[in-house]
Amino acid sequence: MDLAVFLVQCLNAVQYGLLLFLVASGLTLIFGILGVINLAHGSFYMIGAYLAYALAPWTAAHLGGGFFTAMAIGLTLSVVFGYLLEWGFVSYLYRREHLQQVLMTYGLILVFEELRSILAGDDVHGVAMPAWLAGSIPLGGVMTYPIYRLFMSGVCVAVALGLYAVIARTRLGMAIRAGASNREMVQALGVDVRLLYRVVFAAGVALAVLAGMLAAPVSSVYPGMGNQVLIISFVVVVIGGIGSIRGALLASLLVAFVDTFGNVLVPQAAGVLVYVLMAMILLWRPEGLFRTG
Amino acid sequence: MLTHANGRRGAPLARRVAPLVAAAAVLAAFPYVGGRFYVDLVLTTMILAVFALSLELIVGETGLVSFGHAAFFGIAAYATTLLSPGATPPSLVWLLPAALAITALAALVIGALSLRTRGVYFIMVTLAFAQMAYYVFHDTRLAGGSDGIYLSVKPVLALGSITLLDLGDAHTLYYATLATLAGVYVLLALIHRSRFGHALNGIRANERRMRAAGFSTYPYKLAAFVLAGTLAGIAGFLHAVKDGFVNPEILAWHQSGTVLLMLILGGVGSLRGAVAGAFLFVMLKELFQSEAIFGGFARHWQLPLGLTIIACVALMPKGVAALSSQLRRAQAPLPDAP
Amino acid sequence: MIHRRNTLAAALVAGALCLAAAGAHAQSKIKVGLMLPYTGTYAALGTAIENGFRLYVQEQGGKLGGREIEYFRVDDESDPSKAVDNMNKLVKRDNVDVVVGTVHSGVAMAMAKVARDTNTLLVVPNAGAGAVTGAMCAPNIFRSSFSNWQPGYAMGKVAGEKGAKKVVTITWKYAAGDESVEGFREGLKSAGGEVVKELTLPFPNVEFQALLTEIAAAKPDAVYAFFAGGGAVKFVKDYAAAGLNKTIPLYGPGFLTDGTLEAQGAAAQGMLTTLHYADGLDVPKDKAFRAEYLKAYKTAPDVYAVQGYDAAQMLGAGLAAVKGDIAKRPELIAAMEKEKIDSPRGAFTLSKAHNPIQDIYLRKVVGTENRFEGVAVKALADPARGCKM
Amino acid sequence: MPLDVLLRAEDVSRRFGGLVAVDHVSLTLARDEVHAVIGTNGAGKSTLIDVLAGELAASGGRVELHGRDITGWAQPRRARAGVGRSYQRTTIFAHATVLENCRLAAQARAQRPLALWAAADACGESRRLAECAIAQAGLGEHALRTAGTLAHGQKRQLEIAMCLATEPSVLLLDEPLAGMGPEETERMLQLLAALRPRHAILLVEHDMDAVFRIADRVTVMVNGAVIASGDPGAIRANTEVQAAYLGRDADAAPAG
Repeated sequence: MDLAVFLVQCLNAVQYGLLLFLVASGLTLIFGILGVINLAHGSFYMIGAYLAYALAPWTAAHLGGGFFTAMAIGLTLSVVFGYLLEWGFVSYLYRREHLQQVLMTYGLILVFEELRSILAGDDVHGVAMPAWLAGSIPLGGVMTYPIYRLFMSGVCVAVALGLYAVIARTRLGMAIRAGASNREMVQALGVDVRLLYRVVFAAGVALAVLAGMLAAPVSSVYPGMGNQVLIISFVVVVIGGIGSIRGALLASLLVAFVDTFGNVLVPQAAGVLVYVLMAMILLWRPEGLFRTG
Repeated sequence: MLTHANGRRGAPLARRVAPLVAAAAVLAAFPYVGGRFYVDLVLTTMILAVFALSLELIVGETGLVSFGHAAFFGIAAYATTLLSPGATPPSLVWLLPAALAITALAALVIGALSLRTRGVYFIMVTLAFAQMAYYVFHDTRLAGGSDGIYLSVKPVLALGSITLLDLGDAHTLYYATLATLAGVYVLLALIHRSRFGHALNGIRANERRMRAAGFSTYPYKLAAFVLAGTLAGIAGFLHAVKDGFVNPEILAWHQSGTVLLMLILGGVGSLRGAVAGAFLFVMLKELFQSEAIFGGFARHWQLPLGLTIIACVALMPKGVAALSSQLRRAQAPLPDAP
Repeated sequence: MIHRRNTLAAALVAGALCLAAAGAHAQSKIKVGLMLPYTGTYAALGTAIENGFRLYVQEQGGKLGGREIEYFRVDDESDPSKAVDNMNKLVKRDNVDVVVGTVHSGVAMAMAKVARDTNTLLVVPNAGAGAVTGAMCAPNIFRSSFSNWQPGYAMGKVAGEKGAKKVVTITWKYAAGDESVEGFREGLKSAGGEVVKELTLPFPNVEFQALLTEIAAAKPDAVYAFFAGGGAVKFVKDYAAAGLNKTIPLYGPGFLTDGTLEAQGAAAQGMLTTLHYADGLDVPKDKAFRAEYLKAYKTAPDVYAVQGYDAAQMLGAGLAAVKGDIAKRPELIAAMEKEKIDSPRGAFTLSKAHNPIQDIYLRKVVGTENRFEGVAVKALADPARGCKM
Repeated sequence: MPLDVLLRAEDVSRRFGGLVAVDHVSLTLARDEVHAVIGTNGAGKSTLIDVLAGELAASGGRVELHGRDITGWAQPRRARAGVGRSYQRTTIFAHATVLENCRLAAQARAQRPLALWAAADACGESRRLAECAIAQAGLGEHALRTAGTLAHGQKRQLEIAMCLATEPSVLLLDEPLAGMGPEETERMLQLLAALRPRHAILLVEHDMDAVFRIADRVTVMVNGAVIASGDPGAIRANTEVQAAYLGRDADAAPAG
C-alpha cells in the first residue's frame, strides 16, 4: 500500500467512524444517563432513512423541495417521537432489570420493522442528494472523492462539537455529566430528572434519526438496515465506555480503522476483527476506555 | 431455596413432582396421537427447552445475562457435523462426548474472559464472542460457509453388531430428546438444591456479600458458565442430528435473543418456566403465523409477536410460571417488605 | 400455588395436542406449498415469485393437469436455522404434493435436504446455490431459475471478449458470492483474461469505501461485483460516487441491478450485466407475460416473477403428462425433464441435474430498464459439479 | 497481659488515581479489644476496611494476619482465614430466611460445590454454624422469618450474624449502629461486648457516645491519614483531634 492509498484509506476510516459516532453517541447517552439498554436504537436509524425517503417527495411537492427542509422536518418529528416514546414507554423501563430492558426493546425492533413493512413496503429505495453536493473532487489517479461524504463528515464533526459544547458549557450538560455518574446527585442539584431523561432520550433518538437521514442518499433505504448498525454501535459504546461521548468518538474511529484496514489487509478475518478488538479492550479495561462515574 | 423462603420447602415431594411426571407422560404419549408435523414441532420445542434450561442456569440461577448463548448451541452442532464421518454412522459413544468437550472448551475460554466484566458489559462481551464464532463459521471455508453443511448419517449407539439406539430413526430421536430434557431438568433441579446452586443464588443476589463470606465467586461463575454452555451443546447436538443440516444462522444474535425471550416468557428463576417458555414461544409464533386465523395479516406476524413480548415483559415480569402466584398475591396481599 | 403452576404447564402441552388434531384434508386439489420470504430483506422477491406462479395457474383456469391448485404459504424469514422446521410445516403438516421455494441459498440447502429425505417434489424458483443441482441433486429436485455460476461465467466471457485482461472481483464473503466469482473466473479465463484480485467484505456490511480505494489503487481493466438488494444499490452508487465508473467498467450478474434501478438512479446508467432475463427481449411470450402480469398485479414483472411463472410451467408440464395423477412420480419427473419450457425469458430445457440450460443475456442499464443488448452465451448449462444423477 | 495481635496493618495506602484515600496507615487489631476508627466523612475509613478485608488491593504497605503476610491475598481467601466484615449498607439476602442467610454464609466453611446430590440445607455443619451465629446475634426467635421483613435494627444484627457464621477471628464492622434507635443501639453494643473476648474487632462508627463507651482504643483519620491513636481518654484530650475532628475549636471545620 503506497502512501497516497494509505492516506485515502485513513480518510475513509475517519469518515465511516464519524457516521458511526453519530449513531453511537445517542445510544451511549441513553445508555449512560437513563441506564436503559436500547436495542431499538438501530430502528431509529432506519426510521431516519425512511423519513428521508418519505419526506423528499412531500417537501418537493409542497415546500418547493429542499434536502435541508426535509431534514429539518425529520429532525423535528424525531424529537417529538422520542419525547413521546420516553413518556409512553421507555420511562417504565428505568426500574426494570437489564434483561427485561433487552427484551422489551427487542420487541420494539419487531414492531418498528413490521410497521415499516406495512407502511413503506419491502423494496429498496434510493434517496436523491442535493445537486450541489452530488459532485466529487479528484483525488489523484483514477479515484475521486464524493463531496457528499465530506459533507456528511462535516455534519458529524459539527454535531460532535455541538455535543461537546452543550455538555461542557451548559447547565443541561452539567446535569447530563452528573447524571451519567450519579443519579441522586442530579436530583440534589434541583434538576427535574424526569424532564432531563425525556430530553436526553429525545436527543438520542434525534441523533440516530439524523444519522439515518444523512446516510440515506449514499446507503439507500432497505429493510433490516437498522440491525446492522445496532450491533456495531453497541460495540462502539462498550469500547468507549458507557455514557462517555468522548469515548464514543474515540471508539467509533477505532472501530472504523480496524474495519477499514481489516477489509483491505486481512479480508478472511474482517468480520471477526471488530469483535476481537472489543474483547481485547474489555479484557484490558473491563469498563471501556472512558467510563464515566 | 434462596429465592423462595416460605411455602415451597414445605410442599411434599410427591406433590411437587407429580405435575412434572404428568407433563413428561403427555410428551411421551404425544407421538401416538399427534400428527407427523406436530411430533416434529414438539421435538424441536423440546430441544429448545433444553437450550432454554441451560441458559436458565446462568441467567436465572447465577444472575449473569448472557447474550451469546447461541454460540455454544452452534459450536456443538458444528462439532457434531464436522466430526461425523461421511459414510458410516458415527457412534454416539464418542461423538457426543467429543462434541460436548469441544463446546465445553469454548465455553471455558469465552467464560474465563467474559467473566472479567460485569453487568451490561458482560451482556455485550458475550454478544461479541458469539458474533466472533458466527463469523468464523460464516466467512471461512472451515464448515461450508454461509450455505451450511449436512450431517448425512445420523449417529447410533451400538454394542457389537446390535444397534441399541439409532438417532436416525425419528421415534428414537424423539424419546432420546425427551429423556435428555428430563435428565437436564433433574440435573438442574439437583444443582438448585445443592450447595453449588445456593452459592450461585447468593452470587446473583449479592456477589460482594458472598466474597466477604469467603466464596471465591469467579470459579463458581465460570463453572456455571461452562456447564450451561455444555448443556446448550447437548441441545445443539440434538438440533444437528434432527435437522441433518447446520447453518451459521444458528449462532446469530437473534437466536441468543430468542432463547432469552423464552426464559422471560416462562419466568426467569424457575426451571419449569424455562420449559414452559420454550413451548409458549413456539406456540405464539405458530399462532401469529397462521393464515387460517390472521389471513393476509399473518405475513406481518412479527408485529403481534413484538407487541406480545412487550406486553408480557410489562405485565408479568416474572413470566407465566409465576402468573398464578402473582394473581393470588393480588387477591391476598402478603405482609410486604419495606 | 405450586399445583396451579404445573397445571398451566400441562395445559401448554395439551394445547399442542389440540393443534395436532387439525390436519387431514380432502385430496381432490393439488397442494402446492410456497415456502418464500414474506418478511425481511427478500420479502419483495418472495412476493414476485408467488405472483408469477399464481399468474400461470390462473392462465390455466386455476388448474394444472386438470386439477385445481390449493396453496399453502410459509414465511421462511430467509433464516436457514428454521428452514428444516418451516419445510416440515408444508411437508408433514399440510401434506403438500410439491414445494416451491425459495430465495435464500442457505434456506434452499436445508429444503433440498428435507426434500431428499422425504422424497418431496421441490422446485427452486430462485436460490442459485450450486449444490442444489450439484452435490445435492436428486430426481425430485428442480430449479426454474439459474445457478450462481451461470451469469458469472457469461459475464466473464463477455468481459474477456471486451478486452479485460486484469479484473478485480468484489463480493460479500458468502457462498453465493464465492460461486458467482468462481463462474466469472472460469468465463474470463476462457476468453483470455484473469482475476488479479479478489476483494470481499463480511455479509451484510455495506461500508465499501475502503475496498473502492483498493480498486482505484489496483487500476484493473474491469471490476466484477456480486451484491444484491440494498447492498447492490449502495455499491453501485458508491462506485459511481468514487468516479470509478468513468474509467473502470463495472460488470456484474443481473442481481446487481435487478429490481433496484429506481433506487440506483443515475449511478447505474450504462452498466453491463448478464442474466437469463432482460427488458426489451424480442420474445412474443414475454410480451404477453408482461401485459398479463401488469394487468393482474398493477406492477411490472421482474426476473423473480418469471422464475415463479416458470416454476408453475414446469410443474404444469409434469402434471399434464400424468393427467393430474401426482402419484405417478417417475412419469411426472420424466415429463418435466424433457419438456421445453416456453418461458418469457425464451425457451429453455433442463439439464440432467434439473437446472435450466438457458441463454444468458447481456443487458445494459438504460433508465430503469435492463435493456437487452445481445446473447452473452447461448444455451449455457451449469457444470453441476458433484451431481451423481 | 500481652496483647494477642491478630491483624496488623503496616504503612497501608490506597490511591484512586490522584486521590489518596488511605495514606500510610498502620494499626493493630488484638483479641479482646475493640479498636474504633473515627473520622469525618471521606476520611478513608470504609476504604481502610476494604483494604484490610481484601476487597480493594493496597497500593502500598503490608497486611498481616496471625503473623502471616496476607497482602496479596484476595478477599475470599482472607475471609476463609478469619477476616469477617460487615457493610455500611445492609447486604442481606432479602428474600431468604434469616437462617438461610446465615447458612449460606456458613457454607463458605464447607463449600463442596461438587456434591450435587446433597441438598444444601441438609448440611449439618453449616446449619450448626448458622444457628450458633443467629443465637449469638440475638436473632434466635426470628430464624425462620424472611430477612426482608425484619426491622432495621434486626437487619443490622443479621448482617453481623452472617459475618459471625463464617467463624471469623477478626471482625471489621462498618458503621453497625447507623440509623439505629437508642434501644437497638443498646442491643448492638451488648452484642459487641459479648463478642469482644473471642474476637479482634475493628469498629468504624459515627456515634461518638457509643465509640467512647465501648472502644478500648481509638484511631482518628483525617484525609486518609492517622492523626492520632490511643485510649479513649487520651483521644478525648488530644487537642489536635479536637481541632481537626471533634470541632470543639471554633475555627475548626465542623464535624460531619
